[in-house]
Amino acid sequence: MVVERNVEKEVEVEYARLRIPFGPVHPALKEPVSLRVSVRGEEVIDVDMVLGHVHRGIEALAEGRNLIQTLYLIERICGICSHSHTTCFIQALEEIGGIAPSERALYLRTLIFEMERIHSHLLLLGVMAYEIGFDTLFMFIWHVREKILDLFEKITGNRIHHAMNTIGGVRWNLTPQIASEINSCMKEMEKAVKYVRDIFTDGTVEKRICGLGVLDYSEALKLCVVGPTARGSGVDIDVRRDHPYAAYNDLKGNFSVITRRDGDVHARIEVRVLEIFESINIIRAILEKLPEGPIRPEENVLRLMRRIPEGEAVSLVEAPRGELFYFVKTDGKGGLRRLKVRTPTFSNLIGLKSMLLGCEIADIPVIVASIDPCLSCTNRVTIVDQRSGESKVVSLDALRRVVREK
Amino acid sequence: MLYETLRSLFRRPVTVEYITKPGRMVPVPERFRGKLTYDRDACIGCMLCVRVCPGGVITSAEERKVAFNISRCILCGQCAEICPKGAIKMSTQFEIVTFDKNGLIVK
Amino acid sequence: MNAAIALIISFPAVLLISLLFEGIDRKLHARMQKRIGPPVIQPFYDLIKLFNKGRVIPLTASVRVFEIMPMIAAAVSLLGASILLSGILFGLSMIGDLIVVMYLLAMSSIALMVGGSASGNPYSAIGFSRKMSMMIAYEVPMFIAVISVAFGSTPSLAIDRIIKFQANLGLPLAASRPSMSLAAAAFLLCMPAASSAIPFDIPEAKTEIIYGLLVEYCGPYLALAKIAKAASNFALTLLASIVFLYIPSLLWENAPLNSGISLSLCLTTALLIMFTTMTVPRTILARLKIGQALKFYWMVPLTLSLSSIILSAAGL
Amino acid sequence: MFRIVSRGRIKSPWIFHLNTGSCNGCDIEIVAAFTPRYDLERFGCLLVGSPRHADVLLVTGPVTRQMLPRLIRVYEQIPEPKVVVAVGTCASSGSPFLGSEMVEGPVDRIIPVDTYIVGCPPRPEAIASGIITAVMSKFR
Ligand code: SF4
Ligand code: SF4
Ligand code: SF4
Ligand code: SF4
Ligand code: SF4
Ligand code: SF4
Ligand code: SF4
Ligand code: SF4
Repeated sequence: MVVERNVEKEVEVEYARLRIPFGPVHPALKEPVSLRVSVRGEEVIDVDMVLGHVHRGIEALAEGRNLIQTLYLIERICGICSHSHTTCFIQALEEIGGIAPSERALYLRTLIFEMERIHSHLLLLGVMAYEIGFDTLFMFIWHVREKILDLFEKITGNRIHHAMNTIGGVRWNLTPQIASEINSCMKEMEKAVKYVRDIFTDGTVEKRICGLGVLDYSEALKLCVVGPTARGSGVDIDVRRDHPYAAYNDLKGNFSVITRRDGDVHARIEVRVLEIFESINIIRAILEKLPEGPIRPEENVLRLMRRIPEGEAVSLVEAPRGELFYFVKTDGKGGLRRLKVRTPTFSNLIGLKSMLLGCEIADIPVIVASIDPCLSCTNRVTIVDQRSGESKVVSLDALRRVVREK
Repeated sequence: MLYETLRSLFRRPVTVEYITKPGRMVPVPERFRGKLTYDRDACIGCMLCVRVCPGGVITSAEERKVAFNISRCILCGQCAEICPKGAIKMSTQFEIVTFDKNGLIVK
Repeated sequence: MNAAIALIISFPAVLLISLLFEGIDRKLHARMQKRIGPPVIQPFYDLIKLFNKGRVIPLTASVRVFEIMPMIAAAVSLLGASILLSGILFGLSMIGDLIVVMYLLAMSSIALMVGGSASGNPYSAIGFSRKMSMMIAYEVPMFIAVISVAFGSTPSLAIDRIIKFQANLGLPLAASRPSMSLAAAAFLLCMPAASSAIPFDIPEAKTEIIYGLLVEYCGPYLALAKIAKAASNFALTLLASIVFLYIPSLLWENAPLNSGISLSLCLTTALLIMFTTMTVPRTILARLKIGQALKFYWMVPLTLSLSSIILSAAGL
Repeated sequence: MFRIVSRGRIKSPWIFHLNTGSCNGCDIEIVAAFTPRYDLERFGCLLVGSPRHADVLLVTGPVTRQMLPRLIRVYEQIPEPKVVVAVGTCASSGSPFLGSEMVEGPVDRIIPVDTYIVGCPPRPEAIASGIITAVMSKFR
């Protein structure tokens, strides 16, 4: 690890066995994770993982703020699937408060959701291309992705944090003009993604990703991985189909769940590429079926917030990386008593070790990227003391002493 | 890939020459949530915005008005939405670059 | 013309041209990715900046080796390139200078390897072992290809003889006979690896081992390493262009040896060679794994160069 | 002579990006700033993987307790002269994570920051102009 000045401790050359710290600051990963990889020659023989580098204590922070503030706070759990987080949270609130959003609002939520899936999958494909040293493909894919970001900006006013959801509905409406723009963008997108698919199945690229990081079906079931990582191993789960939320009940006929049996990096990539096509189908169906009506309740959010009684609810959505779970407990005074988030990457990271064992150094970043580890949401539960290696969970009380103005 | 790349060699690059050519930028849509503007005269001091702001940006100031510390603003637009008088607006200015954070306090 | 003076004159010229080449390479690369890319003189800016940056020497490094090796690398590869350039400019030549140039270029890589591994960084260690295997894989076919040239056409490894031979023949060497075409093909196939650009940038792979050997170098040392690399890339392309593809020979019979026109033609060819053997592969291909790369080099270029040497020994 | 040096510095800011607990939004936008549409490389910027090669440190995130020592170490490893740019609201002021026990930031509490780019996340264009202004003012 470059950044480490006390590398001496980390590098023990014993029997031609070299420990390389991989991260937390490593160019292949945009986020801090720290894997300690032991290698013999080019082969990986052991992997150790240390999380917690971006722990910001959001769950505890949320418990000291009111619901609206929390809404924007949890959006910032993650910059890739921000909409998944807010949707999941808002769904729980709406369940507790008995507030039913209008049909149109649900459809718009779903629209952003699927656009977010496209953007997130494209992002991963680009990162993947970058990991295997294919800069041009990375540039190409990220350029395609800009089109989706433009649409986000047009609809919601920001490229990343859409701030789309509000209690009982959504904040931004869709004008016919934007709808037609989405339509034409989807056409281009389909063409571009087909092209990307072709490249991922040709010569040098395939060589780098086939048969790597295999996670077979039984292992995947055992480790409870979720999302495309699970579907790449043949586990047929998808919250959108199994527990429909938002408008997915109506849209059931418009998409299918993609699974692949191989369980290698290539299968996971393929699942994601094909899911983009499914998302495009869903978006088209949404634009066709979009009902008229209000997008949010008349009352302002503060009043709505106060109407939410004490109660608790759980909520599930299918974020781009898999199942996202929220447990929300309100205090009836517009605040939160407890918030618990379980994010997909957390589930998927567990599968990482069995994927990595036996691969080459060159494959580490590729395999790590293939589960799409965005760790902003994952570094949550424990704080690991690097030096002593022990992990401790910070007491709730300590975290409750939240001083707003620091 | 070869064909595509060679072709782009002779095409105009897609780069938007922001900074190097004045006035060029990726178009900013009208809903864009940029640096907010505050109309001090319209404000009635109801403090609704203070209560919804997730970033602790807004503090009450003298004469029942409010002050904004933009360096804390996460540009969510919630304050503009809640304000009964429309005193807060999100402008389309996206480039908030500064050497001095105190310069970003809007009253 | 005195050899030493000729070399000294061509030193700055080599530096200038090789940096320009690198700039052009980066520009073309960017344009192929639909970007504008950095200005062509960007490498100069980089160097100026790097030479004026502070230096940090890692605690784990053996300081002497770490400091001296980049200088040796830069000097040696600049020297190699200047021998070639002054060969064209002044008709300067010595016995077997083709081998000398090749040797110098290999030296410069080795110097960087040694210096990098002296940093004590684990990534550099991996870079070292990777670079080692890569070098064996591409240097062997390259040397064989060059030797096959000596076997076949003129019984010499002197650059001016080879040029004269091509000029008299009226054909570039690569087109003169089958054995030479094979040698040229082998040589050109080895170029991407020698320039260690994608798909063969395995020893430096940014996303895997963070530039490997160069990871601990900073400021002036990095600048020297960059010069070494730019100069050796330039030398290789120039070598390929004058030994295998001496274009002026096509245009005139008994083409003039050391005129400005033939020099500029050679440089243009070198640029084209760089574009096809370095820029294009690095734009359209993904990085290979070390095993795949080695397999490729042991299979294709080695076979090509070996068959070329057999053919040329048979007089074809 | 001095002018040439400063011109070289201005024209070739190599960037090291450090995530100190951000939400990914800014990190993605930084990477996006290097893609064809914004193409930071036309200013000579390169995203380098080792702080030793860098001139500009882009910090995102509110500096979590875990990343605090690393931030300092990375900062110390960048050879002089260097520029620090705080990208995003949470790097500039810590908001909206201020108040958490785990957050030590904002960045300017720990290392000197030359330029703040506010926005959540800022557009890639804003990031570009932030880097350029920082470099222009510091290396002039
Ligand atoms: S734990 Fe410390 S030494 Fe190990 S990889 Fe992480 S930063 Fe480096
Ligand atoms: S932390 Fe909670 S969700 Fe995760 S495995 Fe344990 S009990 Fe299950
Ligand atoms: S899995 Fe977590 S970090 Fe990744 S995009 Fe979703 S919320 Fe963000
Ligand atoms: S661990 Fe999760 S909940 Fe805690 S701060 Fe990080 S993202 Fe937020
Ligand atoms: S200690 Fe527990 S409650 Fe607090 S942030 Fe961590 S996981 Fe959440
Ligand atoms: S836009 Fe959001 S963060 Fe900014 S002042 Fe308004 S409510 Fe606060
Ligand atoms: S909500 Fe509007 S009127 Fe009320 S205090 Fe804020 S700015 Fe003034
Ligand atoms: S400024 Fe906003 S978008 Fe950027 S890292 Fe912080 S929370 Fe995320």
